[in-house]
Amino acid sequence: MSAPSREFDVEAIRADFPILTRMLDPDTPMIYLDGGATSQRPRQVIDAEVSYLYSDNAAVKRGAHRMAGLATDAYEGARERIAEFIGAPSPDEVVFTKNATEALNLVAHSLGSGDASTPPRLRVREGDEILVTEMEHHANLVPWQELARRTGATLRWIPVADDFTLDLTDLDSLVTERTKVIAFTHQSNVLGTLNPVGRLVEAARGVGALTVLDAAQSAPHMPFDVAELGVDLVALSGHKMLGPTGIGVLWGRYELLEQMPPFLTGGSMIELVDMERSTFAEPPARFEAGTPPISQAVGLAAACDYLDALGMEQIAAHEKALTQQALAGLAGIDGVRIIGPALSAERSGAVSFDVAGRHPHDVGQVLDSLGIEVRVGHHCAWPLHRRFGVHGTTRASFSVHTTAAEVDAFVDGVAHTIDFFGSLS
Amino acid sequence: MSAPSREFDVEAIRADFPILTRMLDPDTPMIYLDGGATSQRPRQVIDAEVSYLYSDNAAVKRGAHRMAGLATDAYEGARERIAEFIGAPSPDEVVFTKNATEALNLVAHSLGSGDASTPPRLRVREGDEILVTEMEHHANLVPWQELARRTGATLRWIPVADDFTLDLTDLDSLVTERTKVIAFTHQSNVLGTLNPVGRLVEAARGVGALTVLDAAQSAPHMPFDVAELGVDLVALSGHKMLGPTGIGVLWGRYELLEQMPPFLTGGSMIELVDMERSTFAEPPARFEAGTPPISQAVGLAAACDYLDALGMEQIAAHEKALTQQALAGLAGIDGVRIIGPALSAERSGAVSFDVAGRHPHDVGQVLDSLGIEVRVGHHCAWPLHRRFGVHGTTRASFSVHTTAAEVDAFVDGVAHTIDFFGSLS
Amino acid sequence: MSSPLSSLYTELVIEHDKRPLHAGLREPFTSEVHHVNPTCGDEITLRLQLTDGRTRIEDVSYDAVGCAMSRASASIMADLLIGRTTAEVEPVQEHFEAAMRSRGRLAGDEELIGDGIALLGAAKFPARVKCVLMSWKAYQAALVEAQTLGA
Amino acid sequence: MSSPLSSLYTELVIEHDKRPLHAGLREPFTSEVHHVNPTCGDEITLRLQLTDGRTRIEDVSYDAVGCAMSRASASIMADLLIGRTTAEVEPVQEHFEAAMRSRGRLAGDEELIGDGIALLGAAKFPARVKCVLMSWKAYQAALVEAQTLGA
Ligand SMILES: Cc1ncc(COP(=O)(O)O)c(C=O)c1O
Ligand SMILES: Cc1ncc(COP(=O)(O)O)c(C=O)c1O
Repeated sequence: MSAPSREFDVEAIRADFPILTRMLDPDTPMIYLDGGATSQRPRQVIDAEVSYLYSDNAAVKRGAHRMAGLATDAYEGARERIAEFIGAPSPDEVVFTKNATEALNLVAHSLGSGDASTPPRLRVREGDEILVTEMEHHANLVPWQELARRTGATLRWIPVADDFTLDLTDLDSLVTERTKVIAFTHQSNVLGTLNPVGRLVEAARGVGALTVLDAAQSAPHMPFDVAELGVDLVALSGHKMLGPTGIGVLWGRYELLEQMPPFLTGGSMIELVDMERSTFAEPPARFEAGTPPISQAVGLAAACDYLDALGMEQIAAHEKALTQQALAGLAGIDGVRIIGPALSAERSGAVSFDVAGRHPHDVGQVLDSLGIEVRVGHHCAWPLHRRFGVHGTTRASFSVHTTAAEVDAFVDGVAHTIDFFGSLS
Repeated sequence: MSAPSREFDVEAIRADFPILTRMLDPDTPMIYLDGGATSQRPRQVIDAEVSYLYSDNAAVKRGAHRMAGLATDAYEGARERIAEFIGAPSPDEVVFTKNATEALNLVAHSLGSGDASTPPRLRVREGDEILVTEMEHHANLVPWQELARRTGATLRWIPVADDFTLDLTDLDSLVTERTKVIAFTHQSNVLGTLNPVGRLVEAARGVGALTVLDAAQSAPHMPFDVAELGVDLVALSGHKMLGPTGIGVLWGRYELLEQMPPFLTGGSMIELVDMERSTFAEPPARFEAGTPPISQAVGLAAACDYLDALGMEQIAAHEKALTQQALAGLAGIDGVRIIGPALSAERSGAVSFDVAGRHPHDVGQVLDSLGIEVRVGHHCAWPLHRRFGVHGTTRASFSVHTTAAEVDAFVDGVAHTIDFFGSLS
Repeated sequence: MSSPLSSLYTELVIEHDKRPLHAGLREPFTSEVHHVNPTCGDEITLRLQLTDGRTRIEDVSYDAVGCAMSRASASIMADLLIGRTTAEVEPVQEHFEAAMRSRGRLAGDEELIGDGIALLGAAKFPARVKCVLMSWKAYQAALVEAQTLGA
Repeated sequence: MSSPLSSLYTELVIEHDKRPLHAGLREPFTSEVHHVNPTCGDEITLRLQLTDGRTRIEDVSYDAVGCAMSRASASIMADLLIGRTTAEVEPVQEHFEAAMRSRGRLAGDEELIGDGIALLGAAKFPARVKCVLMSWKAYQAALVEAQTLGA
């Protein structure tokens, strides 16, 4: 890991992101506050991918020629880099997927594969229970609904309290001897709430349930260490951590991965194949059917280098300061209701809000006219929005390259939006 | 579609592929004959991806801001371009996956989803039969084995005859009223054999079975039109057609996709979500859970532009000439046995062979020392190799940028390999 | 204020958004549909009442949750539809859809689409085209349902 | 011929490939394992016969299908193992594996690994390291099996 730089020089960082100089129209520079949906990529990430493609590109694993060796080194080197970034004890615990969604589907399908030789702990069956939370992104909800449907298991969920945190009052009755999996998000993509991982891990361990952590929104924004977290499986997306689209990560404890049946099947994940049946390779290969996202892995490793060079502590501090600024600013605007904890200490830099009487589409439209790119809608967390009686929210999310001036522009923009619609009445 | 250039100027084409000037060591230029595993990418493809990333990158579909609009246009524009390239009647029939392997898994899982509301034609159940061939790549074999295992259906296969073509003698008894799916490769990645699509489609139609075509090896090398082929579903890989890794395509007739249950679930593929259950969007969205490979779709569209500018007829003719040259050259070397049709008219530019008494690893090693990058092993078609009594083969595969001089060097290299091992005895 | 924004939130749009015409769900109705825009969660329930052998639109009633554009669109549409025959309405719908999808290239014929002209500012905002068209999609689905039910 | 190639196919390797020592499957045996390299389809069946309370390697017999490197490696390994105690062999295996995985940085101690030194040319060819180590992996698995069976 590179030593983090002492000071966080946002202007220097911005110079690494060519897209940030983009104008939306001749008078409107772009203010990108949608890193929560997908991050922009620094030149270093794109360059790493291009230089791999211009010098070492070949199919990995399957070839014996030198180019295949170079490509395999690049790909497996990326796996090592990512293992290091997330604190995985071994690169063999890092499985490359196409996004966080596939990583979560992989787990849900593997647990429901119906393979009779799988240990009971890793088989979800009729009568079993799967526990999620009411604040999950659809990616960590629908695959479990489908697993329940296919197997006859029951889906239960931890509700969200009025203070936007998990309501753990009934945790003891929600976690039972039948609970096979507790799947939850580390950090809500809407509320920004950071969930009490330790508490949930403890509850899971008490009944021998697996813990599956959706870290798509947390890992890019704070020091992140799977070993410290104590969970069993973790899902990540490359494109939310300054890396390419087309790549995600499933991390899992090796002793679990080793016993889990495969999900996608095909080339490079087999041991022996005959026409009637096949046996499967050890992890991580077992879970990587077909040609993997090779150049994307190289890009993701470069993103880890970039993040580590900035320092994850420093990134977290930077984004926290911006969040505080935004929360304070929005608190001063009449008609704005923050959907999420009011204190920056308890949350990340995804700030969602409701503007009284205004649909988020309309709010987003006015902000967009000012060059402020924020996300609107249910952010793939529909049940959570229902919970708070809103059809959608407007969300700003802050990144390494976000400046205090941009946050000011955003807060002013929200005030302006309200004025704009007021003036039309 | 751009008008194809009149003449096929390989030297001009080579100038588009920066990697081709790579030296493997100071005296050894690289001769890349492994496009069958993964193709190299022309500058135009990489530039398209980079320029998207530097100017329009954002999350697709979910956002209302202008950047999201630009990104969505780029992504959906790529879908249209690919639909055009493969002759799909509508872009809504083009589903982006991570590779051909996922596309095939998607079909196998969807057919086995167990959703009771799916029409019987699209549900594989106990007692049903799935028909494949003995020459399938593991990607079009293992997912069907697994579907059979999960559902209790039976897997059957069309054998390969001594002349390296499908043995259709018993086709009438292999295709029965119980056959739900016939899945087969368009072009074998080992033999080069082109399969009789029309004949198999006819047999399938006779019993109402679906046809699934693995076109990973054909679409990049010849004029390809899904409407003309008459099959129901087609799988493709971006990285085998001068495009990026991390992207593949499933094409399917809309009226089938419309009735097929989803496979991967999560964001962007839903219609309505509540905690207990969800309903799903129309295709193609239904099959694209999570953030898709956006920049990769842009790159793949650029690859289609590049291929069409060269002209698919011209590419096929170019590669056929090289294949003929290679077959003739190898035929003159004692101890070399071609595993595939001897005539270039019946096959593509994937030329696999066995060198008597020599393991393909050793053959490939000597060729690699000459800079000739060929693939060795079972090429993910293990049963096919068993069929011909070999543990593995050595395979050269030709691409748009391959020159006659490279094919000469390859043939000389094989002769040299035999001499080399002879001299050691 | 930048001009594209005012081309979107025209006075007419704001007026229809605030005081939507024919809003609410009424009886009797020949068919009812419920449509959702999965990207933003917007919803419309629409009821269609046909008479004269299912050729004349006697009533369109609806309950729409959505942005200003989608609510205004439902209001304008209902007003355009009520009292006409389904055949008369066909070219209106076709022209309106074509203009909405033209990205601003088609100006739109006020004779045909009436107040609908006020919605065409959205044609330049691809993400908003869906908002505007949702009510029309719902009408189309309700019409198909009404006519197949009657068959 | 380029020199890395001759560093790979040394005379000793060619000799062991052509006339492998201790090849074939023999009885009696304490344990038998079957290993496959899924990338190339190479296979080895290996039998291990232990005596003296399962501490001494009395015989290693095998049937190996593979490239010259993997066949030579099985031959050299069997010759190194037979007649020694499992404890004596441990440092041999460790050193050999370390040298093979060193990408050529570790020269290898001929005292310890004998003819194994002739295989170290493969250390510079990452794709071939697996070929060379397959027989050792099989030995290791057979040892574990023999010792747990006995427990
Ligand atoms: C015939 C055939 N089918 C399927 C595949 C799988 O493609 P991918 O690895 O891109 O999923 C390949 C490539 O290896 C192939 O040659
Ligand atoms: C909390 C959370 N989980 C999962 C996902 C899914 O990530 P992806 O779309 O990359 O699969 C997202 C992003 O949309 C997210 O915010």
